Amino acid sequence: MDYVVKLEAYEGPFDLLLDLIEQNEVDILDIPIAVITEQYLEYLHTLQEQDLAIGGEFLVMAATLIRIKAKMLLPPEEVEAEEPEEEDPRERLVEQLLRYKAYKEAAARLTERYHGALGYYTRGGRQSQAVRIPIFTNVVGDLTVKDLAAVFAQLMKDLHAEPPHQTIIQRVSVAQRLAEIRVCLVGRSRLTFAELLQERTRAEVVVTFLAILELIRLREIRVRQTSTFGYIEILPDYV
Amino acid sequence: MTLHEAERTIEALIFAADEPLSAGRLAEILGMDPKSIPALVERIQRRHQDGALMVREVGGGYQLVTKPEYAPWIEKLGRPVVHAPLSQASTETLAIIAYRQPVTKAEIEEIRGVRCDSAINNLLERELICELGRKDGPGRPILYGVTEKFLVHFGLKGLEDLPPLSIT
Amino acid sequence: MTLHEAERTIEALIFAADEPLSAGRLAEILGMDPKSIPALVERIQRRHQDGALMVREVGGGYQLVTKPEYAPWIEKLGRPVVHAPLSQASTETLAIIAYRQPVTKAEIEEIRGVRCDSAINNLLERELICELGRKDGPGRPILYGVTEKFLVHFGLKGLEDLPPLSIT
Repeated sequence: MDYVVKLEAYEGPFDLLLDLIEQNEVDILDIPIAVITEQYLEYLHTLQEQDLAIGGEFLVMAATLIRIKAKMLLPPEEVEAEEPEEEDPRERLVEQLLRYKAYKEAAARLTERYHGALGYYTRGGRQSQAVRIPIFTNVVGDLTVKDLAAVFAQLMKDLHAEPPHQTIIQRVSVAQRLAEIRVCLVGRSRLTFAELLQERTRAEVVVTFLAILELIRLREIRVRQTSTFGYIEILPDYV
Repeated sequence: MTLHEAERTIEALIFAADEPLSAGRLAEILGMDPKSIPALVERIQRRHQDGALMVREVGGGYQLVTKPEYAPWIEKLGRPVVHAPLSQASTETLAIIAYRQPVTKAEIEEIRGVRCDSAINNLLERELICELGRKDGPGRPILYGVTEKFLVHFGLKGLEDLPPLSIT
Repeated sequence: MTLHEAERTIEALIFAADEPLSAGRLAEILGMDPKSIPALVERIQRRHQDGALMVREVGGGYQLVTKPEYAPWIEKLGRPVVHAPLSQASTETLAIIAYRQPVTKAEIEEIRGVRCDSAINNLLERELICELGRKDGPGRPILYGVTEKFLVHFGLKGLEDLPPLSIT
């Protein structure tokens, strides 16, 4: 046995296979399946001897390796008769291994960045204040006392009118609401769902909700709710 | 370590520390004579003369803080800025409060025919209305009225300045 | 407000803020065009060239931090380590989410070849990932994505700042 069995847990069967491939110094695109399968099973036996639990996914992989090995031992004519499309039984496994390897390497680079980022210290003694009162830049807009008087007069008229005033549903299209939400998001790192629903009629709530779903689909926003019945936060997506 | 390096290291330390750092503590970390610290801090202070930060001596230690004139800006942090003008619901609620004050939420809702909780909250946040006390009677509901800020925004001397109504 | 004043105010704000401040947020507070912010930040950066601090662009925002060469000194303050190391399982899971988001647990497990429940829970608890909604299709599985905190902890300006993947 010219390879070293690591007793510390592998991250999974792909991790173990990659390690075996590396230790045997073989080409990942042309895996000597008989050798690797043998070593893989041997590793599982070692674990068993140590009375260590073997994850189900390791056993599934063992079965896969044995199946590939068997297929490769069959004479080519027979393989062709059975499954004419399949060129190399190892193909799918190699794809999976390469994909896993890419992410494993990405994870290693991320870890480096993580440690690198630790070198930058932010200001000490920060305690966040929980004050969240908005600053209104447009407290009354271009509303005048005359408007107020007119609004109040209209309300009084409606109140005394016969029959009682009808509800006029404001028609707001999803597209229009979508545009409004985009505007609300400019320069904001987050927005709450409640903020968007302030002073809205039932129909507008529905339209707002549809617009939010559409923005999620377009990947312009992400939505998060940290607790049940908690604030629903709307965050601009970075993609 | 050169004085130049020591000065920068002190800056980094007092920036990152959770509490003000005393000259003694700084000297201990840097392996220097505590007596040399004040002059180095003075150099940091001078370097920041043209910026927004300053070294403050507090509780026997040094701390990096923003200069006091930036306080109003920093207060705005954490406070979302809302550009939106008043909604129809808030405008109606405001009109009722202006003409009917002191008025309870139930009375406003009776006139508008819909609930006004969020409109009232919005007007309170905008500081256009305030609580005037409580009404006698069942449940002792809160009474609302307009604020000084309301008068200022609408250019009114007082409530008597509101345009008279054609119907009441 | 002059550019000089704006520059100092930005310095004060990014010093005082608890999180990185985006150009948009700074522009909103200052009532300026967001496009003018980067140049002002650049001026702050230059002013600090000779000091221990620097402006770091991270997670879509700006933050005032100590230059990395002072880290060994700051460690002596005994400030607790901000974030504990991540396990191999969590880092792999995080990498897959960062590069593939929005992504389901099943998709992550297919790539890693093992179950990821505890890694996902760990990452959710540390707020490095969040739920992005649900995927259409059978079972409507939860979709995961990375958070702003992820970008900050890994010193990334945005997802486009991720090192390229060897295959896709």
